[in-house]
Parts: sequence; structure tokens; C-alpha cells
Amino acid sequence: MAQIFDRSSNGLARMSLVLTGLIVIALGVTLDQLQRSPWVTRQGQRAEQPVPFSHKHHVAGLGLQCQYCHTTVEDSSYAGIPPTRTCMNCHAQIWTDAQILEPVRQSWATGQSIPWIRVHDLPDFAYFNHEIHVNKGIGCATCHGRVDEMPLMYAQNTLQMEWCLNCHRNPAKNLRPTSEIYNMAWEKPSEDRPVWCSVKQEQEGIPTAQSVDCTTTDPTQSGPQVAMFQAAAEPGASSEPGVLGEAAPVPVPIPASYQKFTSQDQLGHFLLKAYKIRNPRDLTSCEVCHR
Amino acid sequence: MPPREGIYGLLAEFDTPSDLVRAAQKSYQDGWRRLDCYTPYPVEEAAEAIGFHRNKVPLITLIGGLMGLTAMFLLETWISTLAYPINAAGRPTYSWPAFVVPAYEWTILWAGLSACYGMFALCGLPEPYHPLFNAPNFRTGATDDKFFLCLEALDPKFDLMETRAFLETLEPVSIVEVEY
Amino acid sequence: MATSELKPGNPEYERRIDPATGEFRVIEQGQTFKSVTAKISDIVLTPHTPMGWFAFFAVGGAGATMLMVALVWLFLKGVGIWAITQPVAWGFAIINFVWWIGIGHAGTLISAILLLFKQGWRNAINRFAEAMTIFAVICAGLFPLIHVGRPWLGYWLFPLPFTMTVWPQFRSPLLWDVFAVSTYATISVVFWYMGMVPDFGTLRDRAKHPLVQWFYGLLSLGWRGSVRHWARYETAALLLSGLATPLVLSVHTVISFDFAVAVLPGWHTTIYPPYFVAGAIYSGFAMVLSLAIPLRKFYHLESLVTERHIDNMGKLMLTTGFIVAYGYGMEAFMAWYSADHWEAFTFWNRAFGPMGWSYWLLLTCNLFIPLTTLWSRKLRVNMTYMFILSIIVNTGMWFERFVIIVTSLYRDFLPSAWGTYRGTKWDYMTFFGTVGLFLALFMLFVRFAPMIPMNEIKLMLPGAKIKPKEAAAGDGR
Amino acid sequence: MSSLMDKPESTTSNTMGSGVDQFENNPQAAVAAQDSGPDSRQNSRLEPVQEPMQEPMTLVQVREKLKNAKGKRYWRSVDELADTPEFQAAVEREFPASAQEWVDPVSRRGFMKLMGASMALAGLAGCTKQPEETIYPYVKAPEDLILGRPNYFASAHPFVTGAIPTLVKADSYRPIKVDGNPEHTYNQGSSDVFTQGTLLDLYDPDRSQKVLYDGENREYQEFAQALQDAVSASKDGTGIYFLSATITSPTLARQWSEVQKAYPRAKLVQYDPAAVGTALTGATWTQYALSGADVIVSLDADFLSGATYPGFHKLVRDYAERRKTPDNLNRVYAVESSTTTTGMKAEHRLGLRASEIPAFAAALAAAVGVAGVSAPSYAWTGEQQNFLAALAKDLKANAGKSAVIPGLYQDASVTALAAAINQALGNVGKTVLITQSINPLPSDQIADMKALAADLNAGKVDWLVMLNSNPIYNAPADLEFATAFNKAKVTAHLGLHVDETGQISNWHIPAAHMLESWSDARSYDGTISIVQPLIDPLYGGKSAHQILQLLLNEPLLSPYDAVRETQKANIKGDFETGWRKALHDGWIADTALPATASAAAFNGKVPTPSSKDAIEIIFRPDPNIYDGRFSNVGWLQELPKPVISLCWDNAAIISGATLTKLGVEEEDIVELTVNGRKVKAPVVVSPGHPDNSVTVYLGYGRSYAGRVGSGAGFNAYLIRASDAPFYETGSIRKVDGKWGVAITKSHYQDHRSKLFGGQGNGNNSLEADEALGERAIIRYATLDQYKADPGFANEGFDREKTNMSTSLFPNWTYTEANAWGMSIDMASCTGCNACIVSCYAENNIAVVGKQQVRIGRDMQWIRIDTYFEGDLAAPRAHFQPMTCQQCENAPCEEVCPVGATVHSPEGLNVMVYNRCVGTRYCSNNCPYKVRRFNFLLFSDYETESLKLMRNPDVTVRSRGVMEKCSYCIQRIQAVKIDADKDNRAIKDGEIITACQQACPTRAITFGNLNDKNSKVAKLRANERSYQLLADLNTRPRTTYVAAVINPNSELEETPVEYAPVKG
Repeated sequence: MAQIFDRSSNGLARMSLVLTGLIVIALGVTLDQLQRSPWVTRQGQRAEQPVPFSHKHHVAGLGLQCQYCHTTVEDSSYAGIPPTRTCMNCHAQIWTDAQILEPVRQSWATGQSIPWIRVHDLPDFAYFNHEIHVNKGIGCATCHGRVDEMPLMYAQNTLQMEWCLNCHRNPAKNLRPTSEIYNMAWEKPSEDRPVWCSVKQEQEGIPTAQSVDCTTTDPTQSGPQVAMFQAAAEPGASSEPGVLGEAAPVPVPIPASYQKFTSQDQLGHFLLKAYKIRNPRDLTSCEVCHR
Repeated sequence: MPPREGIYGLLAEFDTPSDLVRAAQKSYQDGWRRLDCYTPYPVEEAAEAIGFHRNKVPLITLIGGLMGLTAMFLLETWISTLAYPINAAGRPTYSWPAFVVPAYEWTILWAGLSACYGMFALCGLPEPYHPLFNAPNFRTGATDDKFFLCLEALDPKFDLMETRAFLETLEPVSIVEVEY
Repeated sequence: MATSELKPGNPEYERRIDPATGEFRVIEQGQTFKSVTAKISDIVLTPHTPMGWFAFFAVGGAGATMLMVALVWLFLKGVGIWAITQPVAWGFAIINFVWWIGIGHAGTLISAILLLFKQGWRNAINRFAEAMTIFAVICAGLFPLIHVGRPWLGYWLFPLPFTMTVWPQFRSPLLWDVFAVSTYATISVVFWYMGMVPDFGTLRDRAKHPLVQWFYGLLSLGWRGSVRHWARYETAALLLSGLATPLVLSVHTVISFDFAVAVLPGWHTTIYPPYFVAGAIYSGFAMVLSLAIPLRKFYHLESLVTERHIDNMGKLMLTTGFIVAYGYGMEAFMAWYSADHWEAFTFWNRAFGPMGWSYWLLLTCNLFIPLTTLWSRKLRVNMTYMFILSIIVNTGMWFERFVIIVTSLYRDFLPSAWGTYRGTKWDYMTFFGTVGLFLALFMLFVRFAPMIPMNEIKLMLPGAKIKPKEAAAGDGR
Repeated sequence: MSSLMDKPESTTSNTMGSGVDQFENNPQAAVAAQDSGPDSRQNSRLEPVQEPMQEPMTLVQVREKLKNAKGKRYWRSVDELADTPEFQAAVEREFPASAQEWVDPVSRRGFMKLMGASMALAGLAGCTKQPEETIYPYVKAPEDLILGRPNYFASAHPFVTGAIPTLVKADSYRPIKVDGNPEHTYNQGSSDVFTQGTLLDLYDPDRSQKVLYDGENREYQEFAQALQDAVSASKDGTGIYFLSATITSPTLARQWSEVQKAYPRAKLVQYDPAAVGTALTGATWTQYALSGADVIVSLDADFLSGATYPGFHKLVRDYAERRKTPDNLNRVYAVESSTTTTGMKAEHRLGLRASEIPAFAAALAAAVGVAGVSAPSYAWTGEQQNFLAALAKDLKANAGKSAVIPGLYQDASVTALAAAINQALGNVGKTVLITQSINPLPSDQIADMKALAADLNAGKVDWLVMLNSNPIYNAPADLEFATAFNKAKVTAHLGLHVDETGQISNWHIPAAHMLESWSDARSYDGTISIVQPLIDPLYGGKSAHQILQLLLNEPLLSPYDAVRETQKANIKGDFETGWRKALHDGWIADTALPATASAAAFNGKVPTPSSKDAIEIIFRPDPNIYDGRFSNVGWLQELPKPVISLCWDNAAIISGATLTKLGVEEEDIVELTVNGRKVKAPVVVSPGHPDNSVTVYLGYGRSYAGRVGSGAGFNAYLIRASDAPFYETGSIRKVDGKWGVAITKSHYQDHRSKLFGGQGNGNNSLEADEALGERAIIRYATLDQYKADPGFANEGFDREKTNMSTSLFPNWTYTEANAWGMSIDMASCTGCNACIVSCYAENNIAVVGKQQVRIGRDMQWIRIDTYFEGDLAAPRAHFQPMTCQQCENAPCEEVCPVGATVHSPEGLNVMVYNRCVGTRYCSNNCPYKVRRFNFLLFSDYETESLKLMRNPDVTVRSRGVMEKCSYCIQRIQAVKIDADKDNRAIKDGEIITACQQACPTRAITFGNLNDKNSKVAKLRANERSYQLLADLNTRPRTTYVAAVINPNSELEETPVEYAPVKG
């Protein structure tokens, strides 16, 4: 009786077993990478917008304040997308016949919205709230990246749950003085870039943002330019009851006991207390983001 | 490895397990070590006869089982106490009694798999090609009702004529040379 | 036919009865290595499939198709097409799941536990019992997947690194199920396949057609019956049965935890683990009988699967049946003895509530009929009776799960939340669909794999005895 | 958006005390959790009314549009495209016949659902990409809008029983919640099922959307022209008839009086099927101040169950205030012909057949010594005599401290007698106050209706203009209105729907919803509230004001100006400031009506009761859909009616004895016959219903209500005659067939012997015996028992409190943060259901439909458990609001394999919908069975108008997901964020749950248990507080305050013995 299989088949048989194992592993790794890949998250992708609006030009170039357009970022969950009128404030005078602005003028004329493509798009079951973040020392750039360096807007981060938890589990590493919220160029303190902070007697009903003030220039020399927190100063920034009530007292810059910080870790933990940030157990509880 | 040339060994065929066992005992006493018996069902006496007493399968199984146990229990503990500690039903995050069950199952799973794969690995299976299949009478009987004793060429005592003569003394039904 | 008709002296008697014990022989006289090989492997290797096979396969196939239809609709519309509701949020799906898993148990029990107890008679039936186990587990495993509201998220039950960084909740018995059932399925398959490797070798060597040779050649992994291999093989088999035994006990224990861990009166009881395991084995043997009796007739295997097997299984059913009965008794007793109002009411409601009929049906099928009749050896070896009984018991066991799940749920703590339950056509289609699937798979197995382990049978033949030289002359093979 | 945005009147309620108005908002919250459809917020801007109509596109263009869309994108395009007016125009032109199925979202919907499902399957959720979403920003943003924060507008819900002042929550100017006005003295923030339901009524996708003339589209101007021509042609208004629902608006009344001046022969007929012939249409108006009443007698008055009774909110609140503490309990006697929560809550209830009640009233009057009234000779049973005697005695003992309240749907003599008794007892001026009617144009509606029918038949009617009325459906049967109707030369119908009348009228004009138009109305005490619109009319609807105005000299004067015109008279001081204050506060200060008129004198006529074995048929407006006007409001259709827990249908409600007497079973169909008029109805048994009488609810059997209301129930108007609108003797017989009804609570008779814990007699309800027995789910005591043993609620076997040391595990502590908890007062709750509807609106709960409810799949997060204690022939009911108990050791959490329901640090049992895979194990393991599962795709993702309505702070749950009460976690989170922002603690009462907000009896209290001074903490410390199923050690955060009742010792029946189980 003859052999059914050729000599080589022994090798093949064992090889195929090994290969199967490898393929399974490879598949697993691929899927794991895929779920985090820009293909899924749209991270870093520049959407086809009706108007190629450049944050770089408007922020870095013209030095527009974030809130000039995103007006409600401090008072509402929703930062706000500027109405066409905001564009027309300037573009009624300048670039009045630029081709790329046609959609804007269209919108202004017809009363139809400019249909922007949503770049930072959370799932509908995730409830993100801008006001609390900016009021508690999370800067725009922390999530949105260096918008002032983005000719076309794209998502700097994945906005996936693991990314959110990353900070909710340890907010200290991203906290900054609320005076620096809109500072795109803000960098973590270091030996050569220290930060000085002081807490004035913080009292019930006065937003923590106001009882803390920080400066990047040594307050011991030259009177500190104390950075002010916009929301509090603006009268009627929020028309809601309870919120600050009548406009809160504008703190006077007294060179109080300033503390010097040379590392994000120190600063973070200081602000953690100063801003009364809830502990990670609270911040990672489901109802914080899902309702 | 390059395919070897020449003779694999001499294959003696027997009708009854008893004959085979006796033949095997004789060969072993005669000093043969590179030899093997082939039977349609497990004949422990034959294995004993050619001096195959214990194997490593139990050890492999034990190791596998322990790995399964520790792997799952650690995973559970890490997940529930470190990765995302959550208050579920007011139970402690480290609810070890609950962790026992999956750990227990994985112990069995890994042990079982190691037992099976270990066994095949030790046997060098899969091995669809084997010189013995060249023997004309092997496949007709070895898995049916015939009993074979094979003295292999690799054994220092092996010499075609002498070995054949030696086998004759065991009163086999037949003797055939097996080519590689 | 019953033993009484066999008089000592007549060849029939000699062939089938063991003079030593007067019991039926495990293997009828006159079987040789060759005859065994031929009988079993020819069923597989014969080129012409019997018409009957096609008939059964067609029935099974039809059922499987019906299952597919039901599943497609289920995925399109949602589990709402079933009767499940508030408060009975688990229905047929879980009933079927527990029922199928239970059936699976007998296979493992026969191949593992009886092996440990050195019950030689198991050899003839363990192979297809194991096959039964695997197909039953396949049918069972289907249900946990399809019964969830969002099946496409089922993979969340496994501890994998998703971007949510959220993990399974290990206190949930459902999660324990995931591990128990998957382990059970894997080990059963491994055990089953390993057992078949040598027999695949036999098939390889007997096959005529090169393709068939090649096919079984692959499956046999090149098995050549070296006694060294046999030795390791035996050890592995022994170890596996040693592992499968605690496994099979744990699986239904874990499934009973699904209920025992819950707070629901009628579920929250410590008797469940033993009671479930016994019930599982009980129904399992019933299913083995429902398969074995037609098979031995159809393929003329009476010489290998003898009355002895049926008889023994009958006895085992009697035993497990009584353990189950003890379980039922305990429930009633505790309802009274615990003086716990919840228990008392639940028991009253099971027996006398609007769904009391199911409770009495289950008692009839599981206790009254079998436990009274199985005492009689006459009936135990009466194939027709045993076949019908096996069907009855399986029905009864299905209703046991119905009673446990539905009648505990539909009236629980808050009377205001009481409801009721009646299965929809989709429920029935899914259930009978899995029965069809099971049948189809089993027919495939019968056709393409050796349904009786040849090597283990041969081991028991007189020819396998090792005798000193002188006696050796002319021993019958 | 709403034209409001640039009107100064729109005011955020920043001076209002309540904290409920601080919400954050997620721009896309209202979209599917699973497969996200188009964004709701943006759609809200793209209402058809705003869309400038463009050239209809050709089908070629359509194909163009779809060409480069593939897969899911493709289907979404079809959906979006199909909603554009151009497309609809195109389709209508190409193939008019099949236009509907393309344009009608409903028929598209079924298909889209399947698509959605298969999509979900196709992409294994986790790995699917979200579809690209578009942002439609404003072109010119309104000044006072902060996207993501709601605005609040004070308004009122005009209703025939008196307007309910409301505070409406608007998200970017879409009204998304209607609640009571917390500052208004009348309802103090509470509301009722109707008021809550008006929200869905506004967004009802079946509202009429086009002006129609004989079925063809027309412009409103054409109608206006036609009407004006006709009127001016008629010179003095001859042949011009207006048929209106009862006029509640002073402005409308003023406009009518001006019309009368201009056209003296024009006629106005008011007709409200639920008000006809009742005190509501009379010249006088009786108010009750129950806070001062120790003894309250209801003569068939259902003043505790809903806004069907005038002053409900105040009456029930005053009633409940006197129940909360045992030291100052009032006592209620109810004599009633049907089963209502009033009777069920009453200490003593006497079920009488409707026609016996006038006699009983007379007898009572005589007994308390009302001059000139003699007790009619009637064979009262012994029980009835005892009741009468004891009642009279008690009343006399409490002269001046009691109130006798007559039923609306009773013979006029009852009202008069009640007034007489109050007079005699000196209650008037103390607990009873009589003013002139708050409805500006009282009239004898029956007579007017008869006259109108006559004029129609006489062919005198040239123009019949119907304002928000539907006579074809609900006119008295004996008037044969449909035939008379056709004799009118021109008929015009103003209505929210193209209803039965709209169908056959020449003209149909879509009406503006009360949330879309300006008006005014008086509440219970006569205080005027301004009804101000929250949003531009979605479908260009018109209000009655505009119609009447057409006849006046400045025909285009807007309702806004008309209302200002009227109120100039009422607003003191500088008008503009007064007006703005009125709009802001929600009412015009001191416009309450003075106690002038005295009650209509009793004319001595008391109708004699019908013979005891004659069958009486009682007509009542439906507690949920009233006279049928709310037929198409799914929330109200699915709402279990008080006491009988029936939904989606009305029925012939009879007593158990009558059931046996007739030899029928529940769900059998019977034929009710009154004076030869017949109607078929399913039978439903109500415990305690008087024998030989049948209660039928009006408002069902609509044929053109819409997708929800059409075909539900039977039309009781068909047997309701003008001369007997309340009750009439008739006959009842079984006919073939069954009609399955949806009843949400089972009630089995308890046939168990004492051995098995039953009562031996089969008279009790099994559920109640269990609940009041060892399960100790309902715990209450009589005043005497309470005095003897104040701790009764937590004493004795099976009533022990949670023992914190029983657990094997170390206890989780919730001391550092807030620990939310709820307390529910069993004494106060009257089961009026307002909480349920409020929850619907707040939490985007889906309506599932009758068939699903029948098999037990209703999705209500809060339900009112009803237990009937004692003999089902004369039970006492206990109402128990049941919702997630937020157990600290939650059984549901332990068994969830994916951790979709877990515990928050504040002790809440949070449910994460998007993590749920739907094993339903949690529901099985929930002892309270308060979890709700989306067995099918219950939420509607396609209907655009409903998307506008959704609360953007709450995820819309998709198929296969478990959901449950969350203590309104979205409100908690909103307040927490604001508090953190301001660096302050959360004030007690700052967070109000939706159910608490709606509750007229303040039975529900929510707050922080760690704050020892919070209301809820105090209540929890109350000796009468108990936890449900505490013996399971679930440690619920919700506790119940056991009721103490105040029975009259002379009438006290022997309390039921609950024998413990003897195994």
C-alpha cells in the first residue's frame, strides 16, 4: 500500500498549526488598533467645510478671542457656533467679494444657515459640558489642540471614552489657572517657566475661579498683572438664577502669599484643591457623562 | 531535516497481542532499544515490554491548569480593583468568592487543552507521512486486527540479516523491510 | 425482547446472556477484531447512504431552516417578537438554554465519570453520547447569544481592551456562564476529537477512494498505533476525564447560580446546584436513550449496544430521578419549614396558581411515570417503552425549567407587578428549530464519523486477553 | 424661530425661586443612542413654516441628488430628501396617487425601522463610525438665548374647569415641558395629566396642517374673504352661527360682544360635551377652602382625581395638607355612583346608583336640618341609613368646619342641596365661597344646542363656524346633528385636527395650539392669566380670536393686541410695566373674583330614584382624554385610568355582582341600549362599583382622531341624549365576541384558605391580601391605632427596619458626598397620575401601544400601584407610587454582566443605556419590578415633530436596552454643575424630580439625606416612614410614609385579619 501523503506533508501539517495561531493573534491586534484608528475616530481628519475657515488666521493672525465666536462656552454646556452675523461683522467690510466667502454672503442673504460639518462629534449618549470644564481650569487647547495652528479645523484627540477617563482619573495633570484657559500657547510650568498662585479667602458662593489668582511673572518683583477671569467680571454673563447672583466682587490684586510652582504636578495638585475639583471616584461615575 | 535514505527498520507482524508482547519482551531483553510496537488498540503490556513506563503528559497538564488559574484570577482582581473599580450592588470591589468561578473554569480549560495538545506534541503528531506506511501489510492491519513489532535501523544492533534471523525466532506471521 | 423468553441452552441465550451473572452481555458473543472494525467503519465508508438517513436529515434540515427564519426576524425586529415581558423577562430562550445544556451532561458523564469508575459497558455508547453533548451545547450556546436585546454587542461579555476601558462585571452569574459554557464546549470537543483520532486512522486505512483516505488521513493526524502513543493517549484520556468530571458538575452548578444567586423566591435556594446537576444527567440519559434505541435498530448494532446498556441507563435514570424528586420534595419542605412567606407563597402559587398545570405536568413526566415503572427490569429492557419514556422525561425536564423560570417570575414580590406569560409562534419556531439543528448535526456525525469507538470495543473482546504461550494456541478471534 | 425672541415679554424666570430652571443641554441628546438620525436641535430651526418654498424639483433632479449616495448614507438621503417640500411637490406632480406613501413619514417609518435594525447588525456597533453630522448655526442669533440652557415662560392652560397656570420650559424656543406655575397661588407648581399632555398635543404629527376647502388646499385669506363677504352680505349677521367650545377667554368674550354689537342677529352657541348641563356653565361658581374643613362630604364629586373637577389642584392640595400629619386629620365621606379615587381615598364610602344620590342629598339635607327640605320616602338599606345618620351627626358636629361638595355630573338639585347644606351649616364664607362664574359667557348649552339643531333643520343657517368644537362626534345623539349639519349652506371648522367635523365641513382651518397663540383665561379663583405662545404656529394655525376678529373693524388685529386690549381694563397702574409683570409672573394681580353672588336656591324638586333593579348608565368624561380632545395624545391613551388601571380603551364598567348577574366575563362585549340607541362595549369590573349601574367614559370611539386615537374604544356619545347627559336608565345584554382590553394591574380574587394565608372567603383581592398581609407593602393605621402605637409602621414580624449589620460585606458609606433620597407620602397620594405623564415628558419615554401594554410592556418609569383592601364589593384602595427605589444594595447591579447598571458615589442606581446589552437579568432580579425594557424599537426616530419635543438632556433609548427611573439624574447633574461653578452647596429643594414637580398633593419629596435639615431627611426620620421589602436588605433610598386614616368610630367596620402563613 502506498503512502497517502508526501514526505513534505509532515512539515506542512505542523507549520499550518503554528500559522493558524499566528493569524488569530494578528487579527486580534488589528481589530484592537482599528477601533482606535482615525478611520473610526476621524482624528486629525479635515472635513470638507462649506467655507475653508482658518482658525490659524483668525486666532494667531488676527488675535481673535475664542469667545468672540464661541460665546457661551463659559455659561453653557454648548460652546456655540457663531451665527452668520458674527462673520458679517467684519466681512461686510473686508473680503466682501472673496469667492470663498460666497456661502457666508449667501447665508446672510437667504437666511439659510451655513451647513458646517461637525468636527468634534461626541456620540449622542455622551453629555459633555463646556462650562464646568473651562470654569475649573481645563484649557481649550487641552482637548482641541493648538487651534491657532490649524489652518483647517480637525480633531486633535480621539474623543473616545478612554481618552476622557484619562483625565477624569487624574485631572491634576491637565489643570491650569483659569486665567490661562484661552491661552493657546500655555505650557506646563517648569523650572525656567514657573507659575505663582495665591488663594484669597475663598468663600461660599464666590466661584473658585475668582478666589484663586495666578501669574507667570514673579509677583515679588513688579506688581503682578493679575489675570482676571472673564465670566465673573462680565455682568450678566449668565442670566440664570443662582449663578453668581449679582456680579461678584472684582478681586483686587494684593501680592498675597504667592506660592511658586515649577512643575505641572505641583500646580495641578494645588489647583485640584483650590478649584475644589471632585475626586476621581465622582468624576468617573457613569452618570457624569451618560444620562 | 533531509529525507533519510535506505531502510527504516524491519517490521514483524503477529496475529495476537500475546505473541506481540512476548516478541517485544524478547527483543528488549535481547538489548534492542530502538524498537516499537503497533497495535489497533492500547496494549499496555507491550509498552511495558519495550520499557516505556511513564510519560510527561500529567506534568504538562498540571502546569497548564495552574497557568489558567492564576491568569484568570489575576485578571479578575486587576479589572475589579484597579482597572475600573465600580460599586456594584454595594459589594466590595475585591469580591474574591465571585472570582473563584471563572478562575475554576479556566483552570480546567487550560489543563484540558494542554493535556490534549501536549499528548499530540509528545507523540510528534501530526505526522501524516511515516515510513511504516510504506510497508505493504502495515495499513491493512495495524489499525484493524494485526499486531506489529518494528526493530528500527537506527538501533546500533541493527543488521539486516541478523535482525531478520532474530525476528524469525519470534515466529511472526511475516517480516518485511520498511523503506524510508 | 425480554430475557424470560431465552432458555439456557438455546444459542440465542448463549450469545446474549453472560452465564456468570445471568445479565445481558455487554458485547454479544462471537465478535472479533475484524467484525467490529467492519461493522462500525462500513457504516461510514459505505458509498450508498441509506434512504432512512436522508429522511431524518431532511427533517433536521427543515427544522434548522425554520430556526434560521426565526433568527433573521428576531434580529430585524428584536426580542420583542418573543413572549417575554414584564415581569417575565426570561422565557423560552433561557428555558431552552438550560434544557439543552442539561442534555449535554449525560455525554460527558458517560465518557468521563463512567470511565473513571471503569464501567466497561460505557465504551459502546460514549462516542455518540459525546457527539450528543457537543451538538446539545451548540444548540444551548445559541440562546444566550440571541436572547440579549442587542446581540451585536455580545462581545462586551468578554474581558477585552475596548476603547471604553469598561470591563465585564465578574459578580454576575451570567458572566460565569460565559466561562463555564465556553470551557465546557471546548473541552467536550477536544475530548471527543481525541477519542476519534485512532478510529479515523482505521477509517483512513480501510477507505478505498483516495479522497476519503486523504480526508480521514488528515483527521487521524497520521495515527499509527504505536504503543508509546497509546500509552500517552491513555494518560491524556484519563486526565481529561478527571478534568471533565468536575467540569460537568460545575457547569450546571454555575447555571443553577443564574437562579440561586438571584433574590427571587423560587430561585434563591441552596438546593439548586445538586438538583440541577442531577436533573441534567437525568434528562441527558433520556436523550441518549432517545438516540441509542433508534440507532441500534437502524444500523443493526444490537450486538454492540445491547439490552445491557439500555438496562444500565434505565437504572441510572432511576437514581438521578430520585435525586431530582428529592429536590422537588425539598422545595416543598422548605416552603413550609422555613416559615418564609415568600417561599410559602411561591410554592402555593406554583402548585395552585394560574400556571399550576405546568407544575403537575412536570411531576407526572419526571416522577410519577418514570420512578414507578423503571423498577421493572422487564420494562427497562423493553425498547419501545424506554424510547417513549425517554421522550416523556425530556418533556418533563423542559417543563421543570419552565416552572422554575416562569412561575417564579410571573408572581414575585410586589403583587402590583404580577403578570402572565404565553409563548408566541416565534418562541416555538426557535425551540423546535434547535431540535432540528441538533438532529441534522447528529445525522451528519453518524454518517461521517465512527459512532462507536472501535479501539475501546476491541479492548473488551476476549481476543484482547494476553495469555501465556501454551494457552495461546487457537484462541478464538 | 419663534417670533417671540425679539419680543420683550419673553422672560427667563430668573427671579423664580425654584431651581428647576437650570439645565445644561446636549445639542444632540434627542437623537438615537444606537443609530443616530438627523439632529433634533437643528431640525427645530427648519420648520416648514420657515422654509422658503422653492421650485419643485423634477424626478431627474431627485435621482441626481441620490446618485452619489450609497449604503446607509443613501437611505438617510431618501429620508432627508423626502422631507423637503420640493421633493413632495415633485412626487405629487409625478404620481399623485402614490404620493402619500412616499411623503407620509409613517409608512416610510416601518421600512426605515427594519433598515435601522439591519444597519445596527451590519456594523458591530463598537466598530462602526458615526455618520457625519452637520451644524446649522443661526444666521442672526437671538439676544436672550444661551444655546444649551432652557428658557422658562409663564403661561396658562385654558380649560373648561378653570385655567391651570403653567410655567413652560423651552429649549432654544421649543417648548419641551409644561408644568404648573410654582408662584401662582392656585396650583403652586402642580399640574395634572391634561396640562402635561398638552405638550404632546402640540407636537402631534397628525395635527391638521393646511387650510382646506372641500378637501382641497386653500389659503387662509380666501376663507377670511369668504367669511367677511358672507357676514357683510348678511348685514345684521342673520344666518351667521358660531359653535364654540365653552369660552374661557375674557378676550374672546369681549370680541364676541363686539361682534354682537356689529351683527346683533349673529348667534353664538357654546357646547362642551363634558361641561354641558353642569355647574361649569352656570352663572355661579363655588370654591372650597378645604384647609379649614374637618369633615368633607362628596356627593358624587370626584374632586381628588384630576382636573375634570374645577379647582382640583387647590382642593387636592388642601386635602393632602390635612393628611400629612396625624394631629390635624380631616375626614372624607364619599357618596358616589361610580368608582373614583375620591371615593377610594375616603374614610367612608357609600356606593349609590346615580339616581339615588339626589334623594340621598335631600335626605341628608333634611337630616342636618335644612329648612324647607323633607327627606323623600325611599327604602334605604340599613347600611345606607347608618351612613346617613352618622354623616349627618358628624356634619352637625362640625358646622362651619365642613364642606359638602356636589358632583358635576349630577342633577341640579344635588348642587342646590349641597349649597343649601353648606348654607345651613354656616360653611359659606368659611370653607365655601360662591362667586360669579369664571367662564365669561355662561349659557344653557343644551338649550342653545337644541336651538341650533332646529335652526339648521329649518335651513336658517347660512354659515356655521365651529371654533375648536367637534359636534359631529360629540353632539347629543337625539339631535341627529349630522343630518342637521348638512342643511347649513356653508360650514367652517377651526380645529387642531381634521376631525369628524373637519372631515365633512366645507372649510377647515388648522387651529393654533394654546402653546402657539396668545389668549387669556381665568383660573379657579378667577385670577386672570395670560396665555402666551412659546413658538410660532408649527402649521400656520389660527386661533379663535383671529376668526372672530375677522368680523370686526380691524380684522387683522393680532390676538396679542386683542389680549392687551382686553387686559387694559384689569391691569392697574402703568400698563406696560403691569403687562410685563403679568407675563413674567403668569397672572394679573388681584383679578380674583369677589364673593358676590349667592348659590342658586333649591327649587324643592328632587328626582325620584329609578327602580332598584333597573340598569343605570352613567356618562363621565374620560379621566385621561377628557371629552375626546386628547384622543391622539399617546401619553394619555397609555395612562392607566385611576382605580381600574384601564388604558387605550373605555369600557362598560360594572360591579362584580352585576357581572355575575349578567352572566358575562371581563372583556366580553355587551350591548348598551338607551331609548333604542345602541352601542357595543367591552365589560370591565371595577371593585366597589354600585350594582345595576354601568359607568361609561366619553371621548373614545373616534374615527378621525389620528394615528393614536382613531379606533380606540367605543363612542358613548351615541347613546347620550340631550335630556339626560349624566345618567339614564337603559339595558345591557351580552353579545358575541370579546374585546381585549389593556389593564395594567392584575386583580385576582383570593380563594386561598386561611392555611395558605388567604381570607377563606373569595371576596378579597389576592394582591391586596398579600400586600397588606405579611408582605407589609402597604402599612397604615387608624387614628386610634396610631395613638396607641405611633411606631406601628416599623414594628412586628416582617416589618423590621433595615439592619446595617446584616450584610456579610463591609457597608459602602455615602457620607462624604450627597446622598439622594426620596420620600413618598402614602396618605397624600390620590393616584391622579400627573407624575406619570410628567415623567413621560421629562424622560422621553416611549409610547408602546395597546397590544404591547396588554402583554405587560408599558414603559412608564413610575406607576401607581393600586390595592383594594377588604371585600371587593366595597373596598378601600391604597395608592402607592412605585418607581426605582435606588437600593443601596441593588440586586439588579449584582447580576449585570457588563456593569451597565452600577452605583454612583451619591448612592444612585445609575443605568447606562449605551452599555446595556439587554440580558434583562436586572429586571428579573429587581424585587420592585420597576425596570422597563425596549423589547422592540419603541422610540420613534422618524417623526420630525416628536424630535422637537424631546428633552435634549435625556438619551432616547433604542431597541434592546433596559431603562428605569433615574431620580431625574439630568436635573441632579445640571444643578451640581451650577453649584460647583458657584462654589456653593446645593440648596434643599433646588433639585426637583419631574414627578415631584407635577404632584398636586406634594406626596413626593426629594433631597439630600446627608443634609439633616433637608425635608427628605426629616421625613425619613419620621416614625411612620418605612422601606419596602426591607427584609431583603436592599436598602432602598425611597421610603414611604405610612398613612393614618381618621374613620368615624360609628361607621368603623371590623378590620380584616391577616393570618400568618401556617405553611
